[in-house]
Amino acid sequence: MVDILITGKPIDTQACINMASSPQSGGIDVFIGTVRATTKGKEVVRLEFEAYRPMAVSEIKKITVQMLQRWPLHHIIIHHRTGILKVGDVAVVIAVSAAHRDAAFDACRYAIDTLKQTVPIWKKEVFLDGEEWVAAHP
Amino acid sequence: MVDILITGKPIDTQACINMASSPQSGGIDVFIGTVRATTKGKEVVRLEFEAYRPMAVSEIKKITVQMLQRWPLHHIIIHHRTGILKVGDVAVVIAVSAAHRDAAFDACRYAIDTLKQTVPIWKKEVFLDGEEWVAAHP
Amino acid sequence: MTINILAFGIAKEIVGGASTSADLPSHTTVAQLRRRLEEQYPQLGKLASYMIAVNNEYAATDSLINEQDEVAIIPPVSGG
Amino acid sequence: MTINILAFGIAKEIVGGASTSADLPSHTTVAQLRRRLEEQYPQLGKLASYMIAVNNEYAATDSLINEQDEVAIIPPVSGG
Repeated sequence: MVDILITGKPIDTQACINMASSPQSGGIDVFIGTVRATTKGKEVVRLEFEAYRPMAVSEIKKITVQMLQRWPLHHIIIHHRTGILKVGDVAVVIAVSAAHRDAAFDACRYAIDTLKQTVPIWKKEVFLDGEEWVAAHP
Repeated sequence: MVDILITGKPIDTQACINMASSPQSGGIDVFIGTVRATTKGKEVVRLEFEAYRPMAVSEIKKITVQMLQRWPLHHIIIHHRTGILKVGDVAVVIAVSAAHRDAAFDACRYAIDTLKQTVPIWKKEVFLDGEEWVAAHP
Repeated sequence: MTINILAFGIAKEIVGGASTSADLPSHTTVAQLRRRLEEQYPQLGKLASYMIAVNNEYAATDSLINEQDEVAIIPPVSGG
Repeated sequence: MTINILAFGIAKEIVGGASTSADLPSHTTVAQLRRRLEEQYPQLGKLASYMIAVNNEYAATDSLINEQDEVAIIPPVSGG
């Protein structure tokens, strides 16, 4: 099963894990991306995530197709949050199950690495003294 | 924080994730080992895990010390179940948090790989037509 | 033809809204659209990079843009 | 001296219980204990491998065993 969600509501990590579980799976690797309190030494007040939703879903789908071609996986669950997030909030959950753990680890890491490169989602860091769209400028 | 538990009760995955979370962490990698329905083509009825508990805790502690020496980690949570488990039950949860995801992924994988090599915990697979201590014989 | 162009992230701030429009000759390429946008919004040229998406796909610079296409400015992504 | 030896996993089945005991001369090494155990329980020698733990640590074959030590037979582990 592949389940992709871009949502303005809090992500339910346990639900993602449950969806990734199956009687055939021996290992599930889960990556949880959370909002860090500081970035480059500056205190983060909040983050704002914006997505080009249909294209983001389409690009995540491409990642899952590549994953299924490359590794013998059972389930792939990718949920990404949008809107205003506070420190500690969950921004993304990727859960990948497979019969054996190596495939789950490798595929999960590939998913988050690729998501950060190709999926049209943007993050604005809001500090006490200003704000900045991450990676926008050289 | 390092939290190590060998328990006869079901593992609470979400509690492990919550313990691994911190405002300084940007990434948590979680490995969940579950009981597979089949192994080498044979149907598994149940698994039985046995631990040499004080030594198992001590060997897991060594793994966490090595992890903290090798990677800049925040929290390491390692919970392992003992007793009788059914297909789909969670046998082990390893949750590792760090400021950046590479350290969390590498350290989590190191933890499960090393745990399987050094920690005195044993698994008996019970099939419809017999049973077998895993890895016991050549 | 008049093309409506969606803008996201910092591009939304640069064009001053969730979309902008451009009057373009037919058979315009993505490269020509980029030049037109950078003339109109010089801040776009100062980004680390940006892509043009056509119908929810990253578009090559020599792709042609048609009037019914959904066109979007994609500044450097930073999800996850 | 009489040493109590804990057994786990398949070793528990081989020795027929959660522990067994061995009468050994003082200054016995782990290697000598292994030989003694394999004489008494030939099935131990047929395992893929096994280790002896002394006081919750894997012990080298030339380690000496003392009367108060906690000694255990560790067949191939398979947790996780």
